[in-house]
Amino acid sequence: MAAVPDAIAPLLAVAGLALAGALVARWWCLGGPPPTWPQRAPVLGGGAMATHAWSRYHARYFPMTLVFVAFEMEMMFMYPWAVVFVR
Amino acid sequence: MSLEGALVVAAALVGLGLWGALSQQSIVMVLMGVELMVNGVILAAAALWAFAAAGAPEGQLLVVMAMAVMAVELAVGFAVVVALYRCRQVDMTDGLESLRN
Amino acid sequence: MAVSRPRPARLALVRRLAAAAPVPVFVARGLGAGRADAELAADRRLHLVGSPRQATVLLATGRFPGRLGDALARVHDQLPHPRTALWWRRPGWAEVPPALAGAAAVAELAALPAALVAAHRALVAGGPSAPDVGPDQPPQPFEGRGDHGQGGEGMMGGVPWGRPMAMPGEDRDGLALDELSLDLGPFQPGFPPGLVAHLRLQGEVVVEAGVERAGGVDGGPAVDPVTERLGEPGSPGGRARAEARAELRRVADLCRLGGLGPLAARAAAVAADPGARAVDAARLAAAVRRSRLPARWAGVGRVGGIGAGDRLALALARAEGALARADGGAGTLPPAPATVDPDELAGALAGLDWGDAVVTLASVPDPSEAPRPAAAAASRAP
Amino acid sequence: MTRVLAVGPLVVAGAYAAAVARLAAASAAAGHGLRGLAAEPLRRAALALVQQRLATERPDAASRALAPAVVAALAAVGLALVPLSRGWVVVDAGAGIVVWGSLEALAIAAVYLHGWSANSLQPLVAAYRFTAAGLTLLLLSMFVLIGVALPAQSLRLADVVDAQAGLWNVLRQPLGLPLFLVVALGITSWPPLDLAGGADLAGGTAAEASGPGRLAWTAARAALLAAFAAMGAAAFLGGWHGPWLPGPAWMAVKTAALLAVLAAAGVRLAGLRAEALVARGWTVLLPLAFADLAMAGLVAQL
Amino acid sequence: MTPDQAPAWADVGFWVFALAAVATGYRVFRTDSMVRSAFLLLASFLNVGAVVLLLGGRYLGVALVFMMTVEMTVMAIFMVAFMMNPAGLNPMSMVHQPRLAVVAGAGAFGGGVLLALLGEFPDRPRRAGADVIAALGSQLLGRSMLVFETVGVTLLAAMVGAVALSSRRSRFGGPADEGSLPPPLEPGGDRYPAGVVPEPAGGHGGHGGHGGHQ
Repeated sequence: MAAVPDAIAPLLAVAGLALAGALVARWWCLGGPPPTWPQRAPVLGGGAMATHAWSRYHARYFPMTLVFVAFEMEMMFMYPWAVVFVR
Repeated sequence: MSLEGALVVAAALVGLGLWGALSQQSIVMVLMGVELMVNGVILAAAALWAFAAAGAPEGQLLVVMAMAVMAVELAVGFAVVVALYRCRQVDMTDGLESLRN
Repeated sequence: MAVSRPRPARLALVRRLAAAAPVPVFVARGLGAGRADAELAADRRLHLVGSPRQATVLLATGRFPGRLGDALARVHDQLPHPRTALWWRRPGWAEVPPALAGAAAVAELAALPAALVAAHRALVAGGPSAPDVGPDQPPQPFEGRGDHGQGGEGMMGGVPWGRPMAMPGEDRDGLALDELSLDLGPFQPGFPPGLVAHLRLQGEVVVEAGVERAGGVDGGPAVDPVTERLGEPGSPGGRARAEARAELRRVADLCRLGGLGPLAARAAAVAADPGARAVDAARLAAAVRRSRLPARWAGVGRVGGIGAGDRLALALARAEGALARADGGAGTLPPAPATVDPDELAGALAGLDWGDAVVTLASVPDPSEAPRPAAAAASRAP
Repeated sequence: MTRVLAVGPLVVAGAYAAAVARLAAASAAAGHGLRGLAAEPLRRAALALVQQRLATERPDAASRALAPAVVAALAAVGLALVPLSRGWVVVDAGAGIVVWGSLEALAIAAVYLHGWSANSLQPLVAAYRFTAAGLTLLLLSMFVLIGVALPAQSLRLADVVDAQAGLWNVLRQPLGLPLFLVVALGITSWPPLDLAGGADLAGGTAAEASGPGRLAWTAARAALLAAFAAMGAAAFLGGWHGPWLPGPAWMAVKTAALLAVLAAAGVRLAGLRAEALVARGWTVLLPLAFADLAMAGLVAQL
Repeated sequence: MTPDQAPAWADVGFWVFALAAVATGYRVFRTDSMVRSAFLLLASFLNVGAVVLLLGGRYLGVALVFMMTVEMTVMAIFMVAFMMNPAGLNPMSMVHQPRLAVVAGAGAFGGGVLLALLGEFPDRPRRAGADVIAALGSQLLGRSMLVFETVGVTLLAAMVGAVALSSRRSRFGGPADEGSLPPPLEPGGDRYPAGVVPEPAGGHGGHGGHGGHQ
């Protein structure tokens, strides 16, 4: 057995090649002429926006995300625990 | 791939994180700097576990602990940010001065 | 303003396949045609899309006076090339919105699918793509201005890349985050003809809303060519059928908005079928109930006493009753829900999140949809 | 290395299968026939390739390009993780189940980035909706997949499949598969849980996407859905185990069956709003997932 | 075989990922968009995760990727909510004490390098072939149970604290923000500057909402 676990090379290769392949495919599909200003207006069913959409966005679930992060960290301990649980 | 190499990279990450944490004005960006520092610590711990601790499980535990520290830091840090913003509309470290009054 | 032509496809095969694809149609609903376009969902050759970015053909139905013309121009330019516009119009209409200046016109609903497919095929084969209507300028001039030449000033000021940034506003949550203000519609999928919502949003939640019927309530005579043709003037059976049809179109619209495209297609097929029976509507109603869409919308958009889920169920029940009557049976026809005053509607929107607000706006009965006797409509036509 | 290259065709086949399943289910539910459906995804893809690629006034172009590519790469990794036959797996990761979890997490990040990058309201709203639901479902998926690791005493997917030689996990842990399918629909934003693509948002994060960009986004999510179906088949339906047929054939059959179930749900059921999904996720689904894990633990110790 | 005898591709991979981790870590503080900043930090973590995988941490590396992806997504959501100009539409440098920060950062780096090069570390490489995941699991359920439980309690406390601090109601039951809403931007003036003029419900004609196409 090699010092680097067997699966690491294919894992990194699959991820890297797929990402690179997808980006190259995008570059290969040119997709026509560059859009003009009226083509670039944001879609609102014929409506228009006063401002940029990028803003301090009120997600309204801030406490949920924090509980989630703490909960998830607890779960990270469960994975190795699951392996030895039955033994 | 060597212990020294990994430790130098880890030091670079810690240095970058410290630079960011000290220079950034916004509380959230300071948190980012701290996270980058912990990133370096994790790399160093993993390297020590792999090269100098004979793969002792305590080394792995140390890395997991560093991740847990980050999770707690993030949860509490952001909760404080929300609370501060809610009462003072402050998101800058400089703005905290006024809280002393 | 450059007239952009699509890059010639490298392979003839790609074009042949593309021509055979279901035609992605974005519908801009004007005044005078109601929701008649919803029936197009029944046609397999067409694909009614939710965003103009997806479409090759812009289908404009009815008249577009005043602001509706501006909105139509905006949507028209948002289609990617190759694109074209098709106008479902009455021969008598004189006023032509700029976006439809070069558009082919079709007078009959039944002729629309074939016309849409033909327009799509011609485009994909390399036919001319419609040029922009609007000038090729940013919303506000910005180039070379401001701190970094991006049009901005300081942290939040100026018009970076042609638009100002959103500014904070207070919120029920106590966090003063940024508030976005916008006009939604009149061509948002599912909206009744001419409805524009002015919204101020905090995140996804509507802080304050206004509702406008651009072009007035229906802006003139109801000239739904289809309803007219179907309803033999004066005959009660014809009127009942027209009523059922209007309800089924609304059902198709709401199913599409609820993410149930296939059920929308079924509703559209029943609506378009001149020989539809009450049992068809009953089967459709059962399928809609099984999808749990009315239950999901039970508490949504309570205006005038009933919510969106009830309105969907009511529309199905009315369609069934009306079809039973049209066949000479004794169907029970529940009363139509009362139309809602724009101010009351606007008040009901405040505090809803985006999804609920859109469902509310799409489901409240619009004055323009109320079917009226064909004879009366004909007498008022210009 | 040849195995690594085999992932490419797997991704394409997966995306195609998911697309056909969706079209067939929609066609059946609409009362149309199934004629000509095999070429339908190709026609739609061809049309997208002839269309112009649009951008908004000031998008985050790099993120916009990256998001579909990341989802495609995740689909590739997902399909590479799943054993297709005895001893035939591209990435035989010792912590395969954790890799799967991080793949789901990265998918959430990619969808968020996709919605953010357009600088347009409807994609932005969709991105935030999706993230709330996605995070909730991620927690579910951790519980459910730890459940399948218990009887195998391993996080390696090949071991998980091996442990089902006698009894499939779908019988040992009956709650696991339905919960996992909910996760699959939610994370890939597939109807009825297409929170990143709501009809009320004109297509959600893809509202501003046209032509090749929209094609890439849809195809990548379809491939990811196929990866989820393959994972569901391996983790709960015994993977390549089965009589008469060779292993890969069983995997294909089971994956296709799960894709059909997912597609049928998409055309016959109305979705939940993000808020309702998050609320039910924490109050109903999470306790169910916990029950699933507890039951898995009990059964594994017998 | 020891990590020192890792194959050549692993050596190359190590340095590629390590340099990418440092480069993306640097870019975190050199970009205007907060979302990009958060996802660059994620990229740094992903690269470190790949390095940890190459070092043999087959669970640690993946767990790092998993945890950090979620944390950085949450980070992005918070940064967008609480930072002015979150997309960096107006490029802005929001730094203070830059000199001190550079000196401290360089000092930390220098100290680390010295430690790495001059420090005496035992040469006890990880044994190849050991089941590192099971080892960690036994450790968690066995000797380090106390640590495990402490972390569990800390995380629980963090959850409770986070909810208490970030949700609207204070622990006294009343709205925590009573009377603390921001003042108008100008004294006695309109609360809604630049483009956020509220529309009266209903009666709103012309181009009210949008920024005026010219």
